[in-house]
Amino acid sequence: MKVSYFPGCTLKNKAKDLDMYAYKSAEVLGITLEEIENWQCCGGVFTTAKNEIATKLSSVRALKEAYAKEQSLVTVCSACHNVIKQTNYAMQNDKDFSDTVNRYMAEDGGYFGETEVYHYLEMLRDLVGFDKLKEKVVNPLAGKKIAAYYGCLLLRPSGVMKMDDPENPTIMENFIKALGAEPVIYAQRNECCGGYVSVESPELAKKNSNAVVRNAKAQGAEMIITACPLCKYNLVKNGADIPVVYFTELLAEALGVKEDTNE
Amino acid sequence: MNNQYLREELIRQSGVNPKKCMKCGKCSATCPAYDEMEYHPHQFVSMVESGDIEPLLQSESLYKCLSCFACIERCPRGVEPAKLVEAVRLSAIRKQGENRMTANDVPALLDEDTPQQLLVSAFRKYSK
Amino acid sequence: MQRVGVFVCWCGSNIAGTVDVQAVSEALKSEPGVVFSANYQYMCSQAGQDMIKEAVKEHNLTGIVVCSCSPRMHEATFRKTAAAAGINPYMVEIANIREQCSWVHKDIATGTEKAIILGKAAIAKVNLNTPLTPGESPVTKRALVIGGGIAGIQTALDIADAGFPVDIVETKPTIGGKMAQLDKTFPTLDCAACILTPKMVDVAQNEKIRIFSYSEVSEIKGFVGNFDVTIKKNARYVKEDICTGCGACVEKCPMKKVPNEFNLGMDNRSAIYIPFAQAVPKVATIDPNACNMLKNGKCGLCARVCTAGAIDYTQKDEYINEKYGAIVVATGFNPISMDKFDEFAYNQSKDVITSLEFERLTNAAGPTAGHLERPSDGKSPKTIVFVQCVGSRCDACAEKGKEYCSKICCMYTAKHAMLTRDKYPDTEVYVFYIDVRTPGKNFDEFYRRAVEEYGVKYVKGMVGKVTPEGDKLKVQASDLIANKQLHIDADLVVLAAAIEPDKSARPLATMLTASMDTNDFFTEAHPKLRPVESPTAGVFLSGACQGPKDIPETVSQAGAAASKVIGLLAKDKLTGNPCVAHSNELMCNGCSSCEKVCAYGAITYENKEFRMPDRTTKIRRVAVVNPAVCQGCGACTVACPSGAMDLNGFASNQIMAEVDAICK
Amino acid sequence: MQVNEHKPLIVAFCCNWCSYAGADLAGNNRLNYPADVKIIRVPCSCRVNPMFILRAFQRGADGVIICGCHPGDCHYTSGNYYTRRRMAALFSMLDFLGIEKERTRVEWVSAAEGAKFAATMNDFVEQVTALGENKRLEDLRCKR
Repeated sequence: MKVSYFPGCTLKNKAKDLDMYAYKSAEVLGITLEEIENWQCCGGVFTTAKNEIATKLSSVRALKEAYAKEQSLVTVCSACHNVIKQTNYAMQNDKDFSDTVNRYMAEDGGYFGETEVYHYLEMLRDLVGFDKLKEKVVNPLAGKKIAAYYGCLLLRPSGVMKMDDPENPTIMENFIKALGAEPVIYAQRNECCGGYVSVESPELAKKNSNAVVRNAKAQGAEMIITACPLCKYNLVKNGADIPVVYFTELLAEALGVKEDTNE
Repeated sequence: MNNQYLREELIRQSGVNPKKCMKCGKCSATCPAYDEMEYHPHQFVSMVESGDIEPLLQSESLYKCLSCFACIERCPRGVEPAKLVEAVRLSAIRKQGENRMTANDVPALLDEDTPQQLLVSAFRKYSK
Repeated sequence: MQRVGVFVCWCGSNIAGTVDVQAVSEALKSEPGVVFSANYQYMCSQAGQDMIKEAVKEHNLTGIVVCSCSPRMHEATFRKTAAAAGINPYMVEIANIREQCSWVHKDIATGTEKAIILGKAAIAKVNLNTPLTPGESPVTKRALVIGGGIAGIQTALDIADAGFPVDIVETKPTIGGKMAQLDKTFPTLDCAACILTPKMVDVAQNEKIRIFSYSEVSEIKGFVGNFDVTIKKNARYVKEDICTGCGACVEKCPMKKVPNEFNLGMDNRSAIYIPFAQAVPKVATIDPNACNMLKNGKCGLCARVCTAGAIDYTQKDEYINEKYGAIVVATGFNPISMDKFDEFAYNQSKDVITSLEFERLTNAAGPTAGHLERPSDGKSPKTIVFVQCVGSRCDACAEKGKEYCSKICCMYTAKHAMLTRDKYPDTEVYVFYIDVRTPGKNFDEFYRRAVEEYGVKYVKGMVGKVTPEGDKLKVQASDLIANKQLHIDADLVVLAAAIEPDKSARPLATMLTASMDTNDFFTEAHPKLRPVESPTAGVFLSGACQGPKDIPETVSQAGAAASKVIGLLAKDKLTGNPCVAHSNELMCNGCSSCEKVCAYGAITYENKEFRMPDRTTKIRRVAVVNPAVCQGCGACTVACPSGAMDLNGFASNQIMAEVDAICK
Repeated sequence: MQVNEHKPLIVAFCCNWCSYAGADLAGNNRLNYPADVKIIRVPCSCRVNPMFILRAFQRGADGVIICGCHPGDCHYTSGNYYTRRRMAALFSMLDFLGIEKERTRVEWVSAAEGAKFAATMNDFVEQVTALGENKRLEDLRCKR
């Protein structure tokens, strides 16, 4: 199966691991990620104001390209996923917004949110299936206690993201189980790490990140996985004393396609 | 500044109906940036509704909201306070020369691991 | 042709002031069918009514038109007059020339002109009136109460007290309902069991009452006075009439790891069980999903220890048919699921519990024998946080909660907080509230006592997040008065979960053709004046199935429902409203259009033999209206594509005649 | 009949439980509305057959209004919902035939809304008067 793929800015720079392992693992699972040509940065955060148009156009372009290829659009980074899915939702449901955007783009045919947007995790769950993933695992991570860190972007707003229950999510936990490890449930998993406010108030980010790590550890976690480069940055920078890794890295390890050499 | 006009503009642009608020305070209870804020999420809702917007425009609280959407998700009345905070922030930074963050500020923020996402997001939130 | 008499009332000057009554009665004299026309000062007075009676005799009248006040005022009066004069009461029509003419128009010319037109319309209608006789149907003098909680118990006892037999159908193995699970009751703090269990015993001992426990209603047919109900008695694998409730089987049963529903899963029961010591009927029940003997035929221990020989592994579900005159719905409520509110970590920590679970934790017959212990480690909690309005008062579009106020939570939380502080004074107790709602006798005093005498810390604000960490529950909340965010390390968090109608209510409403609101609460016939009757005749509402209620309210409603039932059962025959629909079977093509719009299920179909012109016979499906069930709205008459359906008293040709008379 | 001042003829169907009682209340409170309105009592607004309305227009009515209980308050639970749907279809068909939409109306008036009843009637009469005489569906044989 082929899907369109939107990597986003960070995955081509500071989070190359997240990107590389996503590619490799997808191949093993029979999915080819076709990178959107000339993709532009999603903007990092979705501006909720109804009259903010221009900053959302890059997402619309990516969505349109996937639509033209009749493919679903897959993202890995939580932020890209959040922005693109919210933009797509607005294109579907906010007529003023979609009309303005379509006029602005002034290309043939309007776009009204037809493309299906999947987060990589959703792709694993809904397109691959965790059962099938389990079959493909060659290095089961047995006995490892892993805490899934959702942060804020993956699940909320739940009415738009429609990924999982926003307060009691199971998708990453089931992912961890499929890899043979043991998920650790902890309440702070869907609380914010401090996000972009770390440029403004590093101490706020520190407080939040520490609360997340402390809670995960208290519930027995030996490792935290995340889908978001900013989450990883905040947790690590603020002194996480257990490993914080991208979920794709863990996936690649379990599927046996992780290379030991650091590129 | 005509408060009534600004109030309506904020409500229109955020899509939030502050009248739905039943003043339970769950938004402020769930806010992870609460202690950093001078005005808290529930105050944004009630102050916008009453047209008392000027103090909000001046407040540092605008730049402390994480846009984590916890208040939006957990509000029992579907009020969506974070969207209102965003609308007020945009009214503040959309004014000429009122960008909170400029490109000149960036080098000082960088460290070896700073993800691009951080800068992009901060720029989106703190400047036009 | 009718012989119509017209009687124009002056109503003192009320009508005569703006309408020339003399001119009206003169003008109407020449209308078709009119043989007599007169006017009088007060038609409704004895003299006025006598005048009508005399005219009927003298002129041999077959129809009467009274031009007077609204029919809502005196239609009944003049119908009685007609009956007294020996003509069918439904041969009377009223022209409303007071409320809808003289009182709203200013000058005599317009008023008179309009009054004449209204009079003509009434005459045109009465010319087409036919005598109607209200149907009668017998009343089965037995009532069915669905649900055996305090509402059902009270209703059944009151009905039985009046001498009518009552059956209670309860899905659980015992009656008692939610109240049996409670510890104390507000605001007097009586022990729930102490006031409920005697009533349960009364039910068991009352000769007029039969209890169908572990049973459900599977089919309801018929109508007011004549319901035909099928009750499904689920197999409990124990012969009810033989079991003595000694409990030997329960003790010996090797399968002891079944979550105990009565204690909300906080401890275990055996596969054969009696829900609690005071259960009524006190009979054991085998849980077929847990019993080894029923699952794979290996065990049979209970049968061996039962000296009475009551165990019967081959028992089958049994269906019982019974006729009832009235049905009372008392299906009650349940707390909503906390799955969608996991910001409070209900699914993450055993120490986050609902208020009903808290009741069991503090109940002497509960899993901890009444000692307040944390479910996780059995330690006694030192800091308890109560959260109000969890799932109540949510926005309508938020799918997870309920839009309404659950009404009972403020009071039971005050009770829990107060009792905790009373029994364990060194415990810190917080209550987070949005509003404290205490309208009820001695309710606010009770809440204030919790604050002032017992030192419960009431905080205006909500809890936003509960984080279980180590053996603590980190509670993050807002204090709106202090404008602060609070961080409390709690040992126990108690959620006042919203309540919702029992899941069995919706299918039951369909069977009863009783209406429900969007929240699945039963709707009452009138929210103020008929609060215990459902709009469906013969169906009554008792307790929380109609809306959130506390015990005193439930008991009063239960009594009110019972008195309505008694009033119905005391009659030997029911007189119907004759203004009901009827189908002309020659025109009916059996298309079912009418049945679909009937809100009462009054229309059925039967196959009937018709003679064809060529002398053959043909069987056709035709609609039949049950006049005892039809309420006479007329929806079917318009839905009928062939014009077979018509409505007595408001027939199509009558309304058409009125239209013609007005437009002439 | 005066030539220049056309008095419209309005037929109002009122349900027995809400709107007819609302009309009575308007009377009790002496709230004036034009005598052009003639009320026909029906058990429920859903009893109003489209035929009655066609008949009224055919016989020279200038406007027809149907009043029922508010949605959700129907004495018969759901009757007014049928009215709402049936009349929406009928009125647009009538509009197509040339009976302007302004000549037809469905209004919800409760038993407590005497003032609303009077206000509605005043408004409706004014609206129909403005349109002038209805000739479109009028059967010449029924000419007044």
